[in-house]
Amino acid sequence: MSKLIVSLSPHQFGSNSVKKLMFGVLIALLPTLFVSVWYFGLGAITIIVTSVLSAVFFEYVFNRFLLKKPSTISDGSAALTGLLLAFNLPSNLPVWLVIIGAFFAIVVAKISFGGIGNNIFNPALAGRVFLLISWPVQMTSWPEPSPLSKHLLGYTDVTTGATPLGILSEGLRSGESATKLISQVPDYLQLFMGNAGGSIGEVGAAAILIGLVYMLMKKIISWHIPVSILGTVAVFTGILWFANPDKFADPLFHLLSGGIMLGAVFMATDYVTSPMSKRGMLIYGVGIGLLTVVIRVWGAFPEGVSFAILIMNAFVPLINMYIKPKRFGKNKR
Amino acid sequence: MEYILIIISAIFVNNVVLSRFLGLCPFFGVSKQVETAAGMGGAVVFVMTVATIVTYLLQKYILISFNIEYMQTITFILVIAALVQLVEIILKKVSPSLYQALGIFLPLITTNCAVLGVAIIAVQTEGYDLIKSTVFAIASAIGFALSLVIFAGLREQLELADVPEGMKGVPIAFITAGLLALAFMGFSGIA
Amino acid sequence: MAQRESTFVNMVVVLFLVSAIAATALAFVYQATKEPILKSKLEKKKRAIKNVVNDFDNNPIEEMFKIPVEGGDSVECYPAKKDGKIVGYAVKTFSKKGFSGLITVMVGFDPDGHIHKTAVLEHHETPGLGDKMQRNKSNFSKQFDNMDVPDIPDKDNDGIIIEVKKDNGTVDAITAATITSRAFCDATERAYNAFKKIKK
Amino acid sequence: MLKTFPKGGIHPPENKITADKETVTLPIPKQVIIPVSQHIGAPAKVIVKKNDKVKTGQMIAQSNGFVSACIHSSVSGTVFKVDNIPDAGGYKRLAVVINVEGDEWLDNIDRSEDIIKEINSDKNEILKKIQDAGVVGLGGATFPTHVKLLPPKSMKPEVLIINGAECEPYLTADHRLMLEKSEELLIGIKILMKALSVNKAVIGIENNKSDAINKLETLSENYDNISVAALKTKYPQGGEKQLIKAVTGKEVPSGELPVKVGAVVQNVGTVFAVYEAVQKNKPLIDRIVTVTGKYLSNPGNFKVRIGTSVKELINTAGGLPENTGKIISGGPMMGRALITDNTGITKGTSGILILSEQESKRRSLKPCIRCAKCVEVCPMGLEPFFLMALSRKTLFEKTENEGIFDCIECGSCSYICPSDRPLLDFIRLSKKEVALIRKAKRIK
Amino acid sequence: MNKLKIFTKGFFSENAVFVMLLGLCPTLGTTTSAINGLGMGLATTFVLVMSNIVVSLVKKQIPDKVRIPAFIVIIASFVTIVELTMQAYIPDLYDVLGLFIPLIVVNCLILGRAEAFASKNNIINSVLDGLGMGLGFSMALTMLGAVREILGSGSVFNIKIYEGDGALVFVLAPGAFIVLGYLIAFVNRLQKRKNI
Amino acid sequence: MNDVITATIITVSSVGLAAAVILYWASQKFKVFEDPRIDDVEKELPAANCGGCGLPGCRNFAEACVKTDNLDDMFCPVGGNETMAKVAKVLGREVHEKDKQVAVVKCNGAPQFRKKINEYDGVKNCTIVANFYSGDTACQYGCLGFGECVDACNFDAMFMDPHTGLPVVLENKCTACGACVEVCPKDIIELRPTGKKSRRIFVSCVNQDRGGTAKKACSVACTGCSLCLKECKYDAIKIENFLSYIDPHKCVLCRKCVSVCPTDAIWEVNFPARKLKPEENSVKLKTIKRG
Repeated sequence: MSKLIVSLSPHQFGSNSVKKLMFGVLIALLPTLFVSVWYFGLGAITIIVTSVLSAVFFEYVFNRFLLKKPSTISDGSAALTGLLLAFNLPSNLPVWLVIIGAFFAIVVAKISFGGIGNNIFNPALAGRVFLLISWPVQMTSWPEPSPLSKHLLGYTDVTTGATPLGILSEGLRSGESATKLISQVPDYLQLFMGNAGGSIGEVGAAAILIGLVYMLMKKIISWHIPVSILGTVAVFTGILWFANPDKFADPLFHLLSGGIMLGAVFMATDYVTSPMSKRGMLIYGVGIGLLTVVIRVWGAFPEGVSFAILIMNAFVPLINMYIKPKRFGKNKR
Repeated sequence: MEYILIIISAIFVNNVVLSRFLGLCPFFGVSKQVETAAGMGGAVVFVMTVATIVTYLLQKYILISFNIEYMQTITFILVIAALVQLVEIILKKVSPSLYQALGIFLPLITTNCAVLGVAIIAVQTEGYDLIKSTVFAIASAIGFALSLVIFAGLREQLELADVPEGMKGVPIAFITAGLLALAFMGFSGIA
Repeated sequence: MAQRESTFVNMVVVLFLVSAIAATALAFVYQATKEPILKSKLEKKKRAIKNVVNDFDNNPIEEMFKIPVEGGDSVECYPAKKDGKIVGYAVKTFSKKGFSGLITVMVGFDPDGHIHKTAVLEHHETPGLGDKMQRNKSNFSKQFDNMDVPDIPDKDNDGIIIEVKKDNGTVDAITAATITSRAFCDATERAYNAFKKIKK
Repeated sequence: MLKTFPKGGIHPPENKITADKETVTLPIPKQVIIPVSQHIGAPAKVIVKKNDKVKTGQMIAQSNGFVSACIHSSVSGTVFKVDNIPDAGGYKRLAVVINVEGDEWLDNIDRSEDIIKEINSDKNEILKKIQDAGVVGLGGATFPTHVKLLPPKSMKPEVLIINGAECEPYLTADHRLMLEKSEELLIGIKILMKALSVNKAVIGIENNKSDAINKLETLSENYDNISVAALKTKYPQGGEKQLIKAVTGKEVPSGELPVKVGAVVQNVGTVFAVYEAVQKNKPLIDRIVTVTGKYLSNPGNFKVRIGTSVKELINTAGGLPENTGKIISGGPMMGRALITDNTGITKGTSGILILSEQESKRRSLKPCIRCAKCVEVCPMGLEPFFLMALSRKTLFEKTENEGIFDCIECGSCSYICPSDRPLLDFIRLSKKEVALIRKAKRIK
Repeated sequence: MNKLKIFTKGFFSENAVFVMLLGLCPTLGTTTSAINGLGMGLATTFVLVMSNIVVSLVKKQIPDKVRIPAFIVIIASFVTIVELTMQAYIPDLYDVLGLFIPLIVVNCLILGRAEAFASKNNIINSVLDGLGMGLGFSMALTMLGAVREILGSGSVFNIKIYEGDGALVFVLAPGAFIVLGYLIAFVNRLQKRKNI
Repeated sequence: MNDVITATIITVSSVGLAAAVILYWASQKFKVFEDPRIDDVEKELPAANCGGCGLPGCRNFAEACVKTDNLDDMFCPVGGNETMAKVAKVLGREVHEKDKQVAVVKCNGAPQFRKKINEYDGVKNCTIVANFYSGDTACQYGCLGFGECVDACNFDAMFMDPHTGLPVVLENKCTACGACVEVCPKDIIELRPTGKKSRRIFVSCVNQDRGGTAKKACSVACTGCSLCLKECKYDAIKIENFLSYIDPHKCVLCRKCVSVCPTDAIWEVNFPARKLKPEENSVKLKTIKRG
């Protein structure tokens, strides 16, 4: 027998690991990946591959050579950030913009704060919003979706159209009625399946919901954040719609179009940038829902999920500070 | 409705700190702890409101009637400086604990460009009337306090994070502020 | 010399003196710069006019007149003359259809109804998108140079001539900023309608 | 519906490999080392000296103060020395070393196997007997039992809860005791009820020990006011506060004694010791210890005299395996790693667990990803990640408000952490530092 | 402290922007391009030097309780002078810098120097201090402006460097914060090197 | 003078006047007394806020200095006598000169002298480890080697020697603030007077075990053999619990004890090198160099 090992209790550990969690999310993203490749073809593939590779590359280079820390790429978090960033981009974005976006996401929003676990804002969304503000033209021209066979080889030269939310927002501004505008966009079944213009990964509510179910089953995330976000959006837009269906779109349209599904299920639930307590998660979710609707309905941008999540990210420390889990043996004041 | 627009615009869309670049010194100086930040925010709300009302009256009834608007800067700042010092003296007596907490930053409210900036914007750039100016001042100050408190929360969390050596302290605070401003750009176009 | 004590008299006297001296000094500076400031302000306005019409030698600002337009508003019109002869009109027009807030545009007309040039005076459009209507940021506004408005057919017969292609007009909209492009057209149209009134 | 505490908890693999092994009595060793501090509180005062002859059950150290317990010789023989001997942690502490000669017991101890049902002693006698027998909490906390039976006057106990949860993986000592000494346990409970003047007792048992539940449920029908509560298998079900919450639904307020909500908790081992002390006059000189581990050739439950060396016990269980990494006194979640096997079994040793080298090595720490799993599993509603972060940045004062003293050190947070962070280590550090700060403040 | 050091410290060891974090509002607000940054910097320098002179002249005459109001009046006078002069002779720059010209008054840098240096030192030192600090400030502003201009609109001092659009964010508020953050980190790094 | 100038002067002056009057009134009405000397004292302090004086910060120390009647108990270890003299001058009081002190590490148990008997696997923090067990060697008194003292030092005056695994104090940087002494859970670090010409002699061990046990645990431990006690003619050495202690105030630095110590547990610092026989172990050489 060699020297005995001593350490403080506990002496037994669970089989959880960061790697497992991250790859769990990656698996949950597979249906969405499939839908996006189906509708956006080569463009989607190009963007996704570029984004994931450059995210992993930046993570590796900056961690190793600038921070002199052990590389963390094996835990899959950089790949996940890259994939999520790609899902938030239009499929005809020039490659160099994708690389810049990945750089901003990984280096500015993540590594500058100390790498995984220390960042305050969701890196993928920070990258996306950075691109959106910096190159609004490229970021707001959306290719028309069509089944895979049609434009397998199309990338930047595909025909572009508008997102359902874009059509709505623009139309409302020029004084048209919401009901009429909604009739111009693909019907709800099409939206649900993903046959609509938009970012690579945000179309196809069905695929995202499959991912959600998978993550809930694997206990990777809890229901609190997605449900509170989607619920708030439904209720808030429902009230507006009820008040004036001519000026506001119905809740189902809001839920199925734009990035709300992707945001609620995959972006807002990012561990690092969401609150720690269940009650905090609910507040966070409600906040995201409210802000999303406010920006969509009254703001300049047709879509507000990214901004809403980033803004609520900033509130997370305050939520954590004041919304604590209920302590055992402590009465509620 | 107009007031609501002014309020939303001042708090979110044209947030004094994140969009207009006013009041940055206290924004970075007094944002290490949420509680102090909240105290500072409260002080600014008070000072900014009173300062805007006083300078509005000054502009309307003295400067304009004597046709000497060019003296705006000097009279405004004089009034604000006196006002802040007054608050300081009173606070020292009435609430020593708050005085301690705000420390040297109370005199710095004088040099908080947000106070002067908001006063000038209210009476000159936007040309609001008295009530609108007051609403605008309160909303702007709330916007300031809000961003200050959020930022303090972020910095308290960053204290516990493993920020790389070179980025520690001020640099990361700036980057956080930048990302916060990026997020707040989502509000653009609301008002 | 020791620091003065903070007695009542000292405080009041010093602050009073400082203020008084500062005020006096400033008053003189103000006197001295008053004229140049007025002049430079005038120059600026003139320059804006100069940008959109042919060369002139009068002072259009003094000859400015207002033309009522639909909706109870009015636009300012600056006649530009050379040797007493009208060489063009600069119309300061606006549109409320912009993305965020009012857009003010100066539109210059040649006497025959051609648009000479346009210049954006004020706007709050989204940077990178809407602000491309500015001359130095994209070619959008150059479409309007020498535009022969009377000759443009009203394709959809809605009474509006200057329209983006999406609305059956002739103007190429700024990429991803149709609303701003529409607003710009709206402002130009308003100016043209006002101009038509002068011609009558 | 099985009873349990509502928030937190984990499900570590149970690994109860010795659950079916009947208790075996270990032969008397050649030498025993009996430390005088085997309990929480003041060390006992030694009353024997070198070369004194002692008999089994004879008191060798007297309780010294209110919170303290007597120590008895577990063997008969000669006192070899009274000296500072390294304890399980390597620090030298006073202990009595006795060389064994024969097995001569004190006369008044009833060594028969007969079960005595009649309780003849009155309340004060019971307490006296328990105190004299040196009974302490055998669940691991080793708090002197007689002190626990004398709650502050302002609080009235209403219910006695018997802790048979044994939520630690591997350990089966309590399980075996409940099966093999069921009748004695119930009598012991009656004694304790009399001592506390309560008329309700509940035995809480995790439902992975259904045989024990069944047996005790059947037997308890013969006893008034004693019932059995089946509990959900969830760690740390056996934590005092968690058990009270599960059984009575009441939460012990932070920083208060359990009796504040009218509950007194005793471990089944303690109850059996109380039975022996009161009915048989037998002091606490032996206990059941589970010796277990995946690589041990003959794991089992052993009845061991206090002071027997761990080495001897392991040898009986098949000897130390080649790949041993850790010897743990207690269970894998809250037990203590020993620095040597050359140390004695004490009153608080509920098990000896041998882990292989591979099982013992901790995985290297990775950054916290704020997944909040630790918050989810903390049975006390704390935020372990936050406590660790504060502790790491030496902001100890702040941890006090975050409830650092509520931590029961169950280790659930460290267990669950996907980033393998030593959360509990840092919480312990902070606890220690905060205690120092508090002390310094009191001095000022 | 020798005169050279008083002058040079404003550039590096006590640079207002990078080290002392003073005068951040104009630093971020006016540096959308290098030329704007330079203009603002020079305007500030003028006010700083002039007010330093006056403050060091009258420092003894001013009772403590009204020190700050008095200093501010002095500073404000010079700011108004700058404001009026700019309006008269360089109206274009005045329009760009806009609100930030009157706000020079509340630039912590100026009051800070008046309080911390000029009120304790003689005129020559105060001038040197003001000049050094002001030029250091201008340097920082120009640098920041240049970086933002390059990244944001692809040019520097209005000279095009690369074709196409820059990252617009750098012309806007968020970019200002981010660029300054990295610049400070960079300066910190340089200083650390020097110390070792 | 025209109207504008008159108006300007009148307006601004009256605003100034009003401000002055109001401020004066307020400052009288809401006066708070605070001893101005606190500020003066604070200015003299080093502003390190190290807490070495036992108070939470320099401001508090200044307050305490102003309040107390006797400055003898007040000492700023960072600024030293010089600072205290200045403080005394500000307050118009006398101050008692204190010996300058330096921290010394009283453990010599490098790995080659004491064998590891087990392996610790956990958070590398002395306090946690000491609270949990005695350490990974048989010496329960010795340095744990996780460097909490180094972390506690505000002045970069300590580092861990990678060869010995023991902390080393840099004499010229040490301010004797006592932070390391406080933080060491094994009480190994002591503040001792720097001594004449910075020369000092001390027992570099805290092992209180009986000779045999101590020697077994660590070959350079003090065994309490009392050879030094017998050698010392100045009554400077005491032995308690099998551990020798040299009283720095009585020691005359004759170095006799150093040479008689059989385990080399006594260190001499900053003495000129003496001619050492080659076979004598190298530790002593190192100690002389290290200081």
